[in-house]
Amino acid sequence: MNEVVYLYGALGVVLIGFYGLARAGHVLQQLLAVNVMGAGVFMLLLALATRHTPADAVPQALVLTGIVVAISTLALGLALIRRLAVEARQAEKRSDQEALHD
Amino acid sequence: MSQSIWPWLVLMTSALPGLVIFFIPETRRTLRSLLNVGAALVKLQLVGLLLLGLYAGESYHWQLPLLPGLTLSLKVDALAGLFLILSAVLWLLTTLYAIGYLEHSPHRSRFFGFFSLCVSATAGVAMSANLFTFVVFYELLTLATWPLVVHRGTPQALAAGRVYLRYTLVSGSVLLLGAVTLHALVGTPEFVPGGYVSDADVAQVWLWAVFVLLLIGLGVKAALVPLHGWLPRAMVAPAPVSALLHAVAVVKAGAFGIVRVMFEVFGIEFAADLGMADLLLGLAALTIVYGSWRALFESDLKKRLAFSTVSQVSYVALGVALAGPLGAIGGLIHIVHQGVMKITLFLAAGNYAETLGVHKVSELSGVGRRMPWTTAAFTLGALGMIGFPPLAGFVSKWYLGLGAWEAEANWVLAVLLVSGLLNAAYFLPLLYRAWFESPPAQWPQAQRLSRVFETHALLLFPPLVTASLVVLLGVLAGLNVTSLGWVQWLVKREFAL
Amino acid sequence: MTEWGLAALVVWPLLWGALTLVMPVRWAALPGVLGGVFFGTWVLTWAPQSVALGGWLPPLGLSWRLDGVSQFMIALVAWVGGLSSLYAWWDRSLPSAFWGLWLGVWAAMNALLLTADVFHFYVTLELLSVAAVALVALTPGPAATRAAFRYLLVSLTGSMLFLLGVALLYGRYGVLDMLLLRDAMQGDGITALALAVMTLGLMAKAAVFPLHGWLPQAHAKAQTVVSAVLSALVIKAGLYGLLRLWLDLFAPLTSQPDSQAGWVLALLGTVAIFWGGYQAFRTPALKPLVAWSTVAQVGVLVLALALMVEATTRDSDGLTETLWRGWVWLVAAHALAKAGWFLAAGTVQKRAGETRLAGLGVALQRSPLSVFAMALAVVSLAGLPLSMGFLGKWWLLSLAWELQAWLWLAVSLLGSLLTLAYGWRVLNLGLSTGHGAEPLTPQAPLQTVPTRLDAVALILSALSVLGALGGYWYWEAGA
Amino acid sequence: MTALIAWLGAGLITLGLMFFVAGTVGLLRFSPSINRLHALTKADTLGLGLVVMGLALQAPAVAVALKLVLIWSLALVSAALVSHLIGQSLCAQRRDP
Amino acid sequence: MIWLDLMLVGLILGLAWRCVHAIELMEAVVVFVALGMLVALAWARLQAPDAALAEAAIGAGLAGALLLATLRQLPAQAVRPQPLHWLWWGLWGLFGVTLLWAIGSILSTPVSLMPWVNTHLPEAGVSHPVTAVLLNFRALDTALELAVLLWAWMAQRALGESPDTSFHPVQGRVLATAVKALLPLMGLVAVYVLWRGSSAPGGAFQSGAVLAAAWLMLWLADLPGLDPRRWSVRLGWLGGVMVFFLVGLLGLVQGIGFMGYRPDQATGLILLIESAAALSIGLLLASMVLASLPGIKGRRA
Repeated sequence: MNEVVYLYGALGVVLIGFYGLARAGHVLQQLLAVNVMGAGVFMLLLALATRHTPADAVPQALVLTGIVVAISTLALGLALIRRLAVEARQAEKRSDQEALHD
Repeated sequence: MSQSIWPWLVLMTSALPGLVIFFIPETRRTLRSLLNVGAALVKLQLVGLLLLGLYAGESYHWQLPLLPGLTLSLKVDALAGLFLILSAVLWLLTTLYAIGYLEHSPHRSRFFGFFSLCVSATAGVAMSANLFTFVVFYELLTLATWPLVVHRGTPQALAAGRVYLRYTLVSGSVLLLGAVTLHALVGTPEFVPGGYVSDADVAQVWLWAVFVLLLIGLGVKAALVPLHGWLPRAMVAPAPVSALLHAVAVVKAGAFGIVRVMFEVFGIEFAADLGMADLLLGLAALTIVYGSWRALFESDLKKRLAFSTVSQVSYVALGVALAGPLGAIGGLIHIVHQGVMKITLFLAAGNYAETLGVHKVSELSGVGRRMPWTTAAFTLGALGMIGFPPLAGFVSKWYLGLGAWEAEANWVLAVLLVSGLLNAAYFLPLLYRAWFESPPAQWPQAQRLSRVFETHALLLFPPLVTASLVVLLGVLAGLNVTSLGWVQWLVKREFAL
Repeated sequence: MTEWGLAALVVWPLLWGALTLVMPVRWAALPGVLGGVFFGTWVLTWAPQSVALGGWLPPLGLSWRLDGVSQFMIALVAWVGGLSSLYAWWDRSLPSAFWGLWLGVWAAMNALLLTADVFHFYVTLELLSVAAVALVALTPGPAATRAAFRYLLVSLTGSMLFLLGVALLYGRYGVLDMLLLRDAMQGDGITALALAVMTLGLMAKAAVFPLHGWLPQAHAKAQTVVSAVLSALVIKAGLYGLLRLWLDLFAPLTSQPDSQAGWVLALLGTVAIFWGGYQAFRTPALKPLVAWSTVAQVGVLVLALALMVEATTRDSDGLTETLWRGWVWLVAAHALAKAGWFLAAGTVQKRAGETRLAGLGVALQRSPLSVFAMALAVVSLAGLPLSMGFLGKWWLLSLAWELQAWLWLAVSLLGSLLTLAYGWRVLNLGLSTGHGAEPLTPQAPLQTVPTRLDAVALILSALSVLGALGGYWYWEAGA
Repeated sequence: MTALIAWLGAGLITLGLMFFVAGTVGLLRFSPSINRLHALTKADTLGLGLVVMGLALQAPAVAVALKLVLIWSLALVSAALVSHLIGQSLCAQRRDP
Repeated sequence: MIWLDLMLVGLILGLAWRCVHAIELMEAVVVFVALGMLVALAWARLQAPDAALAEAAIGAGLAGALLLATLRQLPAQAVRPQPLHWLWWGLWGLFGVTLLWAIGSILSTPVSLMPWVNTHLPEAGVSHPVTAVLLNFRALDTALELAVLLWAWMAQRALGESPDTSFHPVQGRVLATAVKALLPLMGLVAVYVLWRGSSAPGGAFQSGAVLAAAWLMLWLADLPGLDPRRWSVRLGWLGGVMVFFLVGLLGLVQGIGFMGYRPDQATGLILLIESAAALSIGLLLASMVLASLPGIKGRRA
């Protein structure tokens, strides 16, 4: 019976993530929203696993794989965000210098 | 099916040199010219041999399957031979002419490369043994001629090229659609005299749809009214290109396609039964009159010639659409005769422009005195167009008239008559002006291109040769070896006489 | 023996790609690329087969399935990838980090094309995304970084939607193997929902309209060779996935006689053709033009897919030989032509030090090989004879004819004309001599770029044309 | 006896949780960061200790109880460490400008 | 217990909502990390201790470190939410309703692969079913997932980030002493978690996370640790993928098939793979975090 709670909860998390993705006002928040969505999908898989007793090991293994994949993509996304910030700073510096030279 | 390498060789004798020429540095003029002329001579020899073989009953067939049920198929038959020999002869002459014409202009390697590819595509169109192959080479022809049309790279040239592409590519798509439709209906077998759709169990409406699609696709290149708009605009191209476009390659590919479709896809009797021939006849008659009418009012020499082409090429379609052996002879023979005459006119016009800077009709006054040889050639071409006996044009018109008589289409006779009169009306004043009016004090842009001749030797001889052909093809029409004999033999097979 | 070969398809590029972290990069890249081409070619000689990995048969284990589609796609990756690698090898402006990432893309593509397991498909998609996004980000500058981030975001969202579909399928059927899933497939709501979300996810990755927004930037800003492999190959991963979903995995659902879902795909493809073509016609710079062309061409491929789906609803043979062969042929034509076009475009841009089309005139005229390459690419993309694209278009038109789908027939013809229209913009400039009679003068001195780069582009484009001669072998003898 | 131990355990856990609540409230309400640390460590040390004690009473075996105690001691060490680090960095921040 | 679950799910939903609705980035990040912890708790409730451990350590812990490190480098700027078109809301609602409606039927069909797993578990070399699936039945998934991690690191390097060895956070001797004391314990835990994975929840991922934490601690305490110029470290990055695939090829040599083990060698081989994988995961994750730091304006020694 418990899994029903998690099943619908998982869908809720997916939907919130999806909504957040569209709404997010910052790249970092977009990335977080995708990961929220991912958490929802993982929860769905795990909730489905509990229909079997003992819990189905296959979805659990899939989720473990998924977690590592998710952290990898998160790391890449964050690296891109950091570079965006660095490049924005450089551009600012350049335009400052140009302003000085003018 | 035994594979014959000859059709393939005919293609390659111009395609291969063309590809090589692309990579020849701009400054190596001699090498490029040698290669070009050499290739043209080899091709001429080859085609001549093939014609002899054909006459002796040989058949030349080369196939490459591309998809299941779809084969790239090349075959030299009598009709192909007619077009092949025309293109081979005129290619040689225009190449020589172009070498002289483009002496100092940039991008010559590119020009001659595409020039050769264009001839290969024409040869491919001639030898196509099924509709699919025809479509392939027909489109290739478009692609190979576009860079020639825009060769000068000026805004006008580019604009003309855009119009040219718009017309030809759209028509190419329509042709493709027609071919695919026919393929879906009856497959794509080889062309066969008498056609292959008549025994197929297909609703007439589909056949009509296919016919209209094919006619639109072919009509653009054949410059049938109202699909002719690109032709006068393409006049910005260099003279040898115009000559090739008008006399051999593009418009003839369209006209030739109409012949193939009428004779060997639908079969002329079947097409006549369904009324397709009548449609074509009407369009052709309209084009003939309209083209001549427009030519009357053009003040630019090359444009006047262009509208003349619009008119004259439709004689081919007219002859075919008459659906009788005599008309067919007239139409087919006009493929050759119009080519020879029109190229003479264009080359002569090119000479005027190149030597004297004369472009307008009004500037022609007294040009006959300054350039008598060129003007003589021009005169022969023009008289041929009007249909003076015993020049080549007369032979065509004679047979067309007989064909119309035979088909009891008296109004076609009237059309021919009107067109002849219009022809005279727009050519004779030119001739009068050239020979009998006094030359101006100064030509618009005179150049001394040769110490001996009135213009550069390479510019002078090709039109003289073609002009003499205009005479010979008319005078010697009774001999079996000329175009008339060949076409008679050909038509006998189509009509199973 | 072939199992060794199959393993090598994935392991070989992956290991050499990993080794670029510890070895001199090119020493690792060279064997990686050569081996990749070798195995990717060899694959054509193997018999179609299934391999249960680790000896565990599905549903417990993972399996690889080599069939005609995957065979030819793997070979396509090998050849386009190999030639692009040659370009990369000679391209001095390319950072060395390219090689490891590119070998990762290659391995991921091969694994994706082999797998017969929906979850494993997801993993390979992610590996592909990570490596491909990083490839885009190899270009310095905020524009490229932003494009890369957007690509990552769309790609991740696509993966998540795909994974959601996988979860739904597992919840419904308790298996992950594609063949078993297909056999168990029922036409209920949850299955349709799984199809919908997985399709959405893959459409995002394949830049199918209206989820194409990320592509023009990502492909235009990337390094030349990266643009080429992304447009030619990586996009195809998503499209291949769509083929598998619609014509294989969910075939029992999609081939229902009353199924109308295919028309949605057809509609999206149609809009993509026109919108992409229109944008390509309007955009002021060269590489974005080529990138928008990809959007349009993806539309063609999706339209073809839709017609194939429609064909399966009409007769019960399912994904027949002629169907998939025609589609893969179209894919190959596009991949070769697009790789050639991108490489040529990038080379010309390098030479000019300029991206706007208007400033490229001189560079174009000094790069005859590249212009020729672009011309051939346009010929093939537009389906002019005699090219691979032409045969592909012939097939597509015949298919549309058989289905009596007149609208789509007209669409694909108009799409070709649109392709010619934007292709003409570039070629016209290559033939132009400027305003009036004077030749164009370059704004800035041209950069020296080795001609062999143009040559590689030309080889690829030429293959997309000359490949037509192999049509019969592909369709008949190869069967 | 068991009932008594169970009640005792529950009581200890409840008490511990109350410390957690108090700590959390402190974390939210106290204003300079160093004071927040103070609240946090109370919760971590005392709250966790009580909870662990309560759980240990209910543990099925001595080994399990020992493990719980081990966890608690590790948490103690880490809490002390982290508090120290945060405090250090706060001091540094105050010095820097 | 249903109340506990309801409360947990409610909290998770609330935090997820908070995360995507946060006005400040800091808030979003903190809420996301908290969400990770709660999700881990939920998974423990869903009888998935492996996933819970991994999520707590990797999904919340290391992701939190990466997020905070990134956040420090971003200029302070307000989040400006995108206005959403009503059409979008319609599609979203449709998607949601369909999803919620369709999911109901799934519960009535309790299908799973557990019977197959149980049948073949004795041949798998490990007795913990999750580990059996990960390292044996679906070994290629795991191998490629290690590749994803490796390539993400490669991507980060391609973006120009690498652990900056010249950057030393000076944290004083308390930390150094404590780390020296704790390090053996962490090593022990890592090994224990790894070894335990063959029969109970645990395994390479969790062990790798512990190792990553240990390496980060070493660096924080300014003790000699990770130097990416060292060959051993570079090889360590690839070790997991390499060993995994080499063992996979061994299966081919032995005729079992790619990625297969002889049943009698399975235990040993899996342990070998897991050790290499744990080492790689630890090194990669630690490198990723360290490489993300240098942009921070910190104190340099």
